[in-house]
Order: sequence, then structure tokens, then C-alpha cells
Amino acid sequence: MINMFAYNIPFASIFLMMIAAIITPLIPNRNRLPEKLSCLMIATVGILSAYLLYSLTNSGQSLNFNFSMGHFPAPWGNELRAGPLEAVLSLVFCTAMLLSLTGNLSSTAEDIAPKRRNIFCVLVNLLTASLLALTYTNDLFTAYVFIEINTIAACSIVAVKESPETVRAALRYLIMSLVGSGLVMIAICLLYDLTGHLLMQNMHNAIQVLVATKSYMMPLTVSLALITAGLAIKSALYPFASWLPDAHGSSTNASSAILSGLVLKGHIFTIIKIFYRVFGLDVIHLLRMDTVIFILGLTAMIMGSVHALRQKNVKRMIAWSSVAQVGYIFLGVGLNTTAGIAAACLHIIVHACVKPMLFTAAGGLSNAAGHKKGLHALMGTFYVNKWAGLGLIAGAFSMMGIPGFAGFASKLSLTLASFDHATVVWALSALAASSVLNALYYVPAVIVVLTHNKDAQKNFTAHAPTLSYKISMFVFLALNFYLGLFCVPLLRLITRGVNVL
Amino acid sequence: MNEELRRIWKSFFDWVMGNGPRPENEVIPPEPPPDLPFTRKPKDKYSRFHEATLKERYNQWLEIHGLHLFSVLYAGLSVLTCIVIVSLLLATVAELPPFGHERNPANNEVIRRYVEHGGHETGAQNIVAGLILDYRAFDTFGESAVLFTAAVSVLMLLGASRRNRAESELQPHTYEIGRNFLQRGPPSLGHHVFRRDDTILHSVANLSIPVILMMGCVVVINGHLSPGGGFSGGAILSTALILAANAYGFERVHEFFNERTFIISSSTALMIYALSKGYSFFTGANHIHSIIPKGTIGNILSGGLILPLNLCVGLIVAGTLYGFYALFSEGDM
Amino acid sequence: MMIGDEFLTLAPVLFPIIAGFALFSRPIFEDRHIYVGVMTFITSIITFFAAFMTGGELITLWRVTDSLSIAFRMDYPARAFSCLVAFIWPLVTIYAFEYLRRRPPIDRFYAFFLSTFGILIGVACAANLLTLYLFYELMTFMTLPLVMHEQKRESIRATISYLLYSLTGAALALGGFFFFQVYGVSMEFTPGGVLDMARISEHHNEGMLLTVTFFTLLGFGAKAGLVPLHAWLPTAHPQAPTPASAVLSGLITKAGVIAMFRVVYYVVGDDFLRGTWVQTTLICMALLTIFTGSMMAYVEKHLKKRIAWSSVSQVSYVVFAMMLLTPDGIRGAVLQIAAHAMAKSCLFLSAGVVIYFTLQGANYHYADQLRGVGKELPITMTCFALASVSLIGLPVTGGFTAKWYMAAGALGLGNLGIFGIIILMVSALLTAGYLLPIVTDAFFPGENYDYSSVVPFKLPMNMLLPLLLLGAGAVCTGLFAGSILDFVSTKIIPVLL
Amino acid sequence: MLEKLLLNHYEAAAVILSGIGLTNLLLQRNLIKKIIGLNIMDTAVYLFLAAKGYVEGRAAPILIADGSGGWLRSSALYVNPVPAGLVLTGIVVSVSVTAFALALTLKLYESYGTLNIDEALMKMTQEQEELEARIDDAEEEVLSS
Repeated sequence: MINMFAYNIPFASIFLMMIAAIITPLIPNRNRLPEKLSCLMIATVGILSAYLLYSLTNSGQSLNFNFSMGHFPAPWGNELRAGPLEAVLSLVFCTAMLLSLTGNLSSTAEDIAPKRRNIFCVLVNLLTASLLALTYTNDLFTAYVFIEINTIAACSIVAVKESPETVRAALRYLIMSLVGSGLVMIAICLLYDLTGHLLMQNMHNAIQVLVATKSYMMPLTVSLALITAGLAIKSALYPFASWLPDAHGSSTNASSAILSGLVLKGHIFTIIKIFYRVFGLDVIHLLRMDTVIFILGLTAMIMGSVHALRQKNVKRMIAWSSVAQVGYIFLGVGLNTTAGIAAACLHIIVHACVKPMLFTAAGGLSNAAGHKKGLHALMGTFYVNKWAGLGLIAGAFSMMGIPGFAGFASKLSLTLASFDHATVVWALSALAASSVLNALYYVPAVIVVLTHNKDAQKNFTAHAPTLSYKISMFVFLALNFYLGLFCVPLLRLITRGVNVL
Repeated sequence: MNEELRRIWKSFFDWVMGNGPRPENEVIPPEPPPDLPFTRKPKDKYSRFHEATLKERYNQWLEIHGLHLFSVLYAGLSVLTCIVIVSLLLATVAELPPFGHERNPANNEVIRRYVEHGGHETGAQNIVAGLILDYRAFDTFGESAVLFTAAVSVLMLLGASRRNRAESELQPHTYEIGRNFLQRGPPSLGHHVFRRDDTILHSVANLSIPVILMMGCVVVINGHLSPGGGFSGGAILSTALILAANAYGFERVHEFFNERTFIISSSTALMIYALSKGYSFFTGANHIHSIIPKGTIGNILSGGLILPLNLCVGLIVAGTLYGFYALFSEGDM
Repeated sequence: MMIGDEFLTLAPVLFPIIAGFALFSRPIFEDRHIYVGVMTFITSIITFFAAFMTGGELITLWRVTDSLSIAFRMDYPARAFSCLVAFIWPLVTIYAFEYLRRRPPIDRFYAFFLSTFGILIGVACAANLLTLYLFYELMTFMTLPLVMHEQKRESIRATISYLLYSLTGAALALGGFFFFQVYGVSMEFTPGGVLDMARISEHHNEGMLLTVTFFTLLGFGAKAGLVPLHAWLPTAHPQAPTPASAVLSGLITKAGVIAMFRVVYYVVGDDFLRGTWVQTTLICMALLTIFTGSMMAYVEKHLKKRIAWSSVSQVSYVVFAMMLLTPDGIRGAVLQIAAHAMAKSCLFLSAGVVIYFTLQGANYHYADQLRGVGKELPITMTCFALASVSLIGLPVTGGFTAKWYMAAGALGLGNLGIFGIIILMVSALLTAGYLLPIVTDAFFPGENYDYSSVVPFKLPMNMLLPLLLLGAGAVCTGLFAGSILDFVSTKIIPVLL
Repeated sequence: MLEKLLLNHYEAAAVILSGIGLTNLLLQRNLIKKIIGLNIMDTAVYLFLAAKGYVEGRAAPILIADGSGGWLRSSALYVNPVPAGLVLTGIVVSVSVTAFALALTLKLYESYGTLNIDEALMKMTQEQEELEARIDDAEEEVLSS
């Protein structure tokens, strides 16, 4: 049995982040106190999650537990649920969030007016809290509420950098997200009407009964389709991803890193939970949603990269590449097997570590080039900010799937998972095509960064990267290689986590 | 025959590629200098005489008709999407459990416990209040947090920035796009003009504000006994503040309720909410007996934490709604 | 022994990579040439040591999962190829010192050039498909900066097309890798193949696996310039600075062949392929490439492009010989690899001298401008002639012996073999047709040539030496073909067939 | 089907209402109207939930005194309280996002002087092109020097 301290960690982590968010407006906005508080809290929660993970894996056979919020047991009160997968994800989310914040401290200071900085911290804390809640929650309606917090906070941290471009991007993001939330809400209402429950486990049981008796199949299908569509809009699955490049490409670097690396993942993990815990893989297969997701994933992998190829702005390019990477994750989900979902989760983790690194690196490079974001303006910036250059190169290699880098690990597990599936040839060809396309836009970027150019270098603002930047970049690089070289224990852990999900 | 075909094809090909007859005095541009890698190719400054190629013609056509075509297409597609979704949903609704039937799946053991034991388990006469503030309090906590998030975001967008546009501390590189408009200054927003001599408004406000405040307090305090509660009561309270602002001017309201007070009051209220609910979540999950008494159903001092929570929520909602109004109409609090 | 096998196997791979990237950090030596030269020679010596002294054990650098690891093994094919690389690379490096003196940025060039050396050895002695794939990809990325050294728009365009083709090939190979991972008993290269035949026949997957093998070979064939994926080669090789083109054509195309060789003999197994449509199709494609390459070289006027097209044709000889799946075929393939590597490097370096020498004045980029160059650059053009003779396959040279064995191997193949021999003959004629006129024009410019304008040019020693050695090497592969054949017959063939 | 629709007429109305809202959201180019569409959609959800909570012949879920100091607790007396809670949450969420969306719209209006999202986009592209032209000029200077 797990010890009492670890037992309270899921609740404590959400709560700590919430309290941090609430208290931040009250503390004085100077000496970077709000930022320090946020970083401290996120680090604390990260350590707590690590401890939770440690005690879960060492607790014998009971890998997961439920935590009832209040004095009333499951179907009456709210509930949290923690297992190895949730613990790993919250650890990764906290780490990536912390590194995105610390790595971009200087660009945050340049982009965001001092008066807004404590509000930025409030929003970051709220985002973290909502991500943690989405990870741990066992209740569909709680998930909806925290999805809303997530949406508003995410749109705000796009708009926190004051420029008309970001306002427009945030507005577009908000409207798309709200359509998504509307669909999710309708679907939850339908499901509640059909099952009479809001708790995932009870819903699952009720749905099994419904499917066994073949009653209410049509509403069930529609509600599944609606909830998937709603969350797919929020997680930028390809045909619904038009908002993403604007939002991620125009906001400040820390926001882009957080949004691309983490916010999308929260919604994707919610989809995984709904598929796995609410409906069950058999029902998903019966209702044909796996095929739809699979095809959309394939399309996203190709089209995201094709769009990325046409970008001239480095941040927009990386943002479109996120669309492609989300496609990989959905491919894993669409395989509809435990191995596929484990591979998808591994890719969530990999992408959550690599994409913030890429955004941080791109931010560093464009800072070095005098705040220009065009690809051609970055020529030779490697020699000004070598840490950022290294980050870009490692990130690019990882996205291309070169062995030894993080991306290869998840690509390998995705492929091996797809061998159990009838459509292995499609999956393999899409993976191959997408890798080639990835390389076609990342390699030129790397080459440009490495190209000497005397004329352009005159305009560079040659300030060395700050210590916090170097440290975060170092940790990012270390994480990248760790995931690339030691992914097996992690994958095993994730598979165990998925099995008890 | 074959020759003829080839000739036609040749002329068609030339037409498409723009290789038409050239004038005598054509100037062939010199070779451009070698470019740096990956730079954008500068636009061709030497215009070469030729017929417009197919691609150029397509682009021209698109420039003239594109937007219109796009909007028509977009509108058609959206209407189609909506029709599909609505018909799908209608079909779904027809299949749903019948309206108002007591044996619907939703009327299950969960509801039975809420109704049958809700009274003594939460101490609240109003089952909905007991449900949202005790059984499913985590959702409601999240809900208050949504409100808080929105308030903070709106404050960020409209509060500090509009006041301080002139002394913007941002560096010029922050926005490459849209700078022109910012430099030109925003178009006039038609700010609300306050008239001090509106006797009717003054008298009505004098008369009704105490009543509204009283009403709001009653709704908040009786939240666990009767319909209402923090959210609705808070909304009523905020109307009193809005009326006061309209009647006496925002300055008068700002004397006792400004941005600082707003932030402090909502943060504190939310903090009290969080801590008290945190206490009950913690004790509940760890099977520790809570020391908070439930009271007798129907009394004003009953329902455990529901009354203080309603007060907190009322404070947050009242402040936030007034804040929205003030920010939108004046750009200030 | 004082130095362990681990060190000797890993050092030639890792040492040049580290040494190369050290060039990026800070000036270690003020004179980059000395640093690069010393490092290259050290690597060469280590490589020779590794080739002759190690026992050929499996050296695992990193274990990724239970079945996947980064591992190296100095087996006999790896030794042979490493020795070839270690012989040619320092020569080209010396040549580059002079050639690149006025073509900056040399730091970047040498950094990647040195790293490519290590990676090429890595490709040769990779012990499993993952390592091979990793080094194959790295080779693509490391050679990109070499191709786009001049940073002109054309070279960038050539680089991008090189990247596109190589990556498409690598992606195909990666697909194959996944299949072999699932259907193989282990991933380690084993003579005779690693496929789990029981499992394949149980699932009736022979057809699919043959298709997969075909696409994998096609993918690796992209580097070797095999027909559907060959188009990058004649654009990319001429764009690179001459030393880079020399190794690209001479050695890096061979890396693609090595990869194909590993797949055919060590992963899939020759028994699985013998007599199948895969073998037939690949032979046909190789023949098609041989013919197309020669033909295109014949009509091409640009000198470096002509040599590059010739590479397309000549490397496919190796593919053809290898796909015969007979001992004679392997003998021919090995000989052709050695002979062509020497001859092609020599050709490119000579062409580079012509371009270098006439850089100030007229642009001698085209084959028909070379009239009388032999009078000004006698030694260079002699080396050019020697290399040409080897490529054409006149007796005594390495090319002749190689083609002899190829023909002998092809005879066993029936009608297709006869057809192959005919193509080989035609191609040899075409080769003579596009190389010999250059030589004759250079030495015998005709009657109306103005002999008074001839100013014999004294070639710097560090350009002359590589030329002479490589020209001699091209001939010597023929003269000492016997010892090479002995090595192949005793060490490689018994293991494989 | 029609009979069933008539039986579930509240839900049907809610669905049609949400369709109207969605159409407004997608079709309107004016941001304020878009946000109104969004609110109509939300309202439709509340109507739907309210209809789902209703049970024929039962009272609101406020405990009724039984006259002898106790409370009537039979579950057959009261309607389902859960949808009421959900609607409450929905309203709060809707208020929040509406306020936030309006604030963003106001900012957009300040920047571009229009509430039409297409016009804003057009102005933005115009500026983008100007910017790119500036970059091109700068590049040409670099090249020509």
C-alpha cells in the first residue's frame, strides 16, 4: 500500500498551483518575485510528482489509487486518480514548464510589460494547475471545468505580449477553442443523459451495459464524435489546426513553448482518458472512431509538415511542425491498442521535452539576430549563441528521428506498435514521408544557422546568453539524449501505466 | 496533319509560357549577382515584355475575385456544416431517453442519495447548494477559478495597458506588425459621458441601491436554504455597484472599490474558499473526522461550510462583474 | 596487447568526429592545415592498425533496447573498405589544402570533412542495421555543408535536391529496418541473413518481405546513384568543391553500395533473394543505370558533370556485380570498388587542377575547352589518362580485371547475363568515347594550335603528390589484382557463400 | 422519428437553438455578433440540461418541511439536482469567456479600427507585405554593397 504522503500528492499538486495562482496578485510585483514564486511552486510540484512516481513503482502490485475529493465516496463526490502514467506526465509537464519559464526569462522580460508580468505568472500557474487537474481527474465534468480554465489561460498568455498581431491570434484561438468547448459540453450532457453518471469509471460501466444491450447506439456515437471533435480542435488536429501557427508563432517565446509543448498535450491526454477509461477500446473500435482518428493523424503528419515547409518565419515553422507531431500522437491513439496508446504517450513526453527546447532555441537565435524572426535573418547566429544553436540542431535531429535523439525512441515505438495493426503499410509510409518532410524544413534551418555571413553579423546584438538560459538549455539537451538513449525503462513504465489506466 | 497538330501545340505552349513575339527593342536583363543562400529573392525590377502567363493570369483573377469567392465558399460550407450537425443532433435527440420520464438513466442511485441523504449529510436545505458546494465542491472551486482567470485576463488586457499607452515601456521590436496603427493611435471609442445633473437617476439610485444590496445579501446568505447562493447573489450585488457608478460617477465608487481592492478582495475570498475546501478535501480523503459542525437543517447557521463559501463566492462574483463593467465602459477601475 | 580491441575499433570512428567538431570551438592551432593534416594522418594510421590488428569482435558502444544497439565489428569487408578510405582520404585532404586556400570558410569545410571520414568508417564497420542507418543518415548531414560550400544559389539548390533524394532513400531504408526488426531473429549482421524463416513462411509473408527488401535496397541505392533516385548525383557532385566531389564520387557513393551489400548478404541473405524478382529487377535497374549514365556522360559537355555521370554508371557496375550473388560477382564488385574509387578520385582531382590552374583566366569548365591543356599540365593529364584507362577497363588496369570477373559471374545467369555482358561492352565503348577525346585533345591539340602560348605550369607539390599516388593506384589495382582476389577468395567469399 | 422529436421537444428546441448559435458563430464576420452566437449556443446547452433534469410531477430540489419538524426526503418528490449544478457552472464559464472575448475584441478594435475579422486580417496582411518589402529592400542594399 502506498504511504500517506504520496497518497495526498495529486491533490496537493493541483492545490499548490491553484494557491500560487491566487496569491500571486497579492505579492509585490518587483524583484521578479512572482516569477520566483511560480518557478518555486512548479519545481516543488515536480519534485512531489517524482516522489509519487517513485512510491507508485515501489509499492508492490497496487499501481494506482483513487483520491476522493471530500467526505463522500466515488459516484457522489469528485475523485482524482493517480497511476504511473499520470505521475510521469505530471512530472514531465512540470519539468517542461519550469524549463520553458527559466529558459526564456530574458525574452519574457523584453516582450511583456512589467505591469503584466505578475499576471503572466498567475496565468502560468493556472495553466499548470489545470494541466495537472486534467491529468489526474477521474470525473468528466471536472475535466470540462479545467479545460475551460486551460483555454482562457492559454489565450491570455498569447495576448500577454502586447501587439495587435497577438490579440488577433488570441481571438482566433479563443473562438476556435470555444467551439470546441461547446461541442465537449454538449457531448458531456448527452453522455450524462445516457448514463446518469459523470465519473469516468461509472460511465464506463454504464456504457458497457448500453453497448451490450445495443441500446442508444446512435446518441453514443454522436456524443463520442462530438467530444472527440471538440478536444481535437483544442489539441490542433490537422483540419482544425489553422489557429495554431498564429497563436504559437506570434506570442512570446515562453508562451509558445508552453502552448506547443504542454497545453496541447493536456487535451490529448484527456482524449486518451476518454477513449480508454470512459468508452473502452472495444467500444471505440465498434463505433469506428479509431479509424477516423487514425486517418486524421496520418493527414496531420503530412499536411503539418507540408505547411511548415512553406513558412519563412522560424517560429511559425516550428509551430506548424507541432501540428505534424500532434498527428504522430493521434496516429498512436488511432491504432487503438495498448501498445499504440503507450507509444502515443511516449511521444507526448518526447514532444513536451523537445518542442519547448526548439522554441527556446529559436527565441535565443532570433534574439541574437536582432529580434528578427525570418529564417534568412538567422544566418550565422550559431556563432553568437551556441547553446541555442545546439538546441536547434538537437531538436531538429530529434524531430527527424535520428537514432540517439528523443524523437527516434517514440517513432520506433510507434512503428513497432503499428505492426499489430492491419494498416501497418500506411502508418509506415506516412512515418517515412513525414520524416523526410521534417528534414526538408529543419535541415535548411540548421544550415542557415551554421552559415557564416559577414554582412549579416554586423547587425547582431552580441549579448551572451544568460546563465538561466544556458542551464535550461543544458537540461533540455540532457533530457533529449536521456529520452533517446534510455527510453526503454520509461516505455515499460508507460505501458504499465496504460494497462492500469 | 501531324505537322499541323504540332504547330498548334507549339503556339498553345508559347501562349501558356508567355513566349510570345518580342519587340525589337527588348532589353535582356543582365544576370543578377550571386545571392546569399536562403535569402528571399528580391523582386524582379526589370520588367520583361511578355504576355501574361497562365499563372499570372490566375493570380490576377484570384486577386479580383478571390475574397468574394472565398467568403461565398466559406459561408456555404459553414451553413452545410451547421445543417449536418443540427440534423445529426436532431436524430440523436429523437433517440434520447424520453423527456420528463422518471425511469430515465439519469435518475439513478446517485440522485437518490443526493435527495434522501443530502439534508443531513451536508446540512443544507437547498439540495443544489449542498450538491455544488459539498458533494461536487471541486467542480465549483474550478468554476470560481474560471471566473478568476477571466477577471485577471480582462484586467490585464484592458486595465493597465489602456491607461499607460502613452508611456508604453515596450521596446519597438516587440511588434513588427500593426505598429502603424498603434502609432496613429486608436480610433475614438466614444467614451461614456457622465452627467452629474441627472436628478431622476439620482433619486432612483438613492432609493433602490439599498434595496438591491439588501436583496443581494439575502440571496447570498440564504443560499443553503432557498434558491440562490453566491453566484446569483453576487450578480445582484454587482448591479447595485453598477447603478451607483452610473448615478454618482465612477470616481465615487472608486473611493471605496478600485483595482487594488478588487484584487485583494477576490484573491482573499478565493483563498479562503480554497483553504476551507482544501481542509475538507484533505480530511475527507484521509478519513479524518471534520470538525466543522453541520448544524440543523433549515437554520440560518447550518450547512457546514456552505454559508461562508457562499459569502466568498458572492464577493468574488460581485467584484468581478462590476469590474467587467467598469473596465469595458471606462477602461479603468 | 596494450591497446584493447575496443579502443582500436571505436577510435577510427569517434576520433575524427571529435577532432572535426573541435575545430568549431576555439583555434587550437593557429594554422588549421597542420591540425587537420595531423588529425587525418593519425586517423588513417589508427584505421590501418584497426584493420590489421583487431580480431573482429563485436564491440557494443551503446545498448538502446534489448534488441537494438549501436555496435561495431571490424570484419573483413569492413577492413577492406576502411583501408581504401584511409588510403584515399589523406591524399584528398592534402590536395584540399592547396585547392581551398582561397575558398573560405575553411573551418567549416575541414570540420565536416574530417567528421565524414569517421562516419564513413562507421558505415563500413557497423555491426547492425541500426548503427548502419544512424551513420548513413549522419553521413548525409555531414556532407551537406561540403556540397553547399560555395553558398551560391545553385549549390544550395543542389544541396536541397541531394538532401531530398538521400532522405527519401533513408526513409525507405528505415521502413525496411522496421520490418527486419519485426521479422528477424536479431538485428546483428550475420552472414546468410537474420530473417526468421519459420515465422515468415507461417504468415505467408515472403512476397511482402521481398517487396520490403527491394525498397530497402532501392533506398540505400539512392546514395549509390541507382536509377530512380540518381538525379541528385550529377547536380550535387559538380557543385561541391573538387576535393569534396572526389570523395563524394569515389567513396561516399560506395557507402551506399556497402549498405546494400550488408542488407543483401548479412540481413536478408543471398539464399532468400537468389532467383527472385528482386534480384532480376535490381540487375535490370543496375544495367539501365550503367547504360543511362554512360550515355548521359557521353552527351554532357560540362567536365565535372561528365565525370559525375560517369560515376552514376560506374557505381552501378558494383551493384550489378553484387546482385549476381556468385563468388565471381563478389570478386568483381570488390575490385571495381577499389579501382573506381582510385580512378574517380584521380579524375576529379585532375579536373580540379584544370579548373584551379585556369581559375584566373578563361573558365575551363567544359570538356571541349581543354585543347592543349596536356602541354601545360603534362603530369596532371597523364594521371587523368591513367584513370580514364582504368575506368574504360583496358587490360592491366583494375577496371579490366573487375569487369572480367563480372562477365564471368554474369555468364551463369542465362539470357539476362548475356544481355548484361552486352551492356557492359557498350558502356565500356561509351566510356572510351567520353573520356579518351579529352585526353587526345589535351595532348594532341591539332595543327592550328598555337604552341607559343604554352606556359608550362609548375604544380604545387601538395597537389601533385595525391594525383600521382591515385593515378598509380588506379593502375596498381590491376597489377596487384591477384592479392586482392586472394583476400576476397579466402576471407570474404567463404563466409558469405 | 417525428413523434419522438415531439416527445423530446425541449431538447429538439435546444438543438435547433444551438444550430442557430453555431451558424452565427461560423457565418458572422462581425466579432460582436460572433460572440452573441456563442452565447446562443451556450444558452441552448442550458435549455437542454434543464430539460434533462426535469421529471414529470416533481418539485424543485429544496427540501420541504413535513410539518412535524422533519423534512420530506423521498426521492420521488424532487427533480434531478445535478443538471442545475451543471447549468450554474455553464453560466459562470460562459460569462467568463464572453467577457474575455469582448476584451480581446475591444483590443482588436483599438488596433485595427474594425470589428470585422476579415478586414483586420486584410490590414494585417497589408502591413506584413509592407514589412516584407522593407526587408527585401534592406537585403538588396546588403547585396548591392
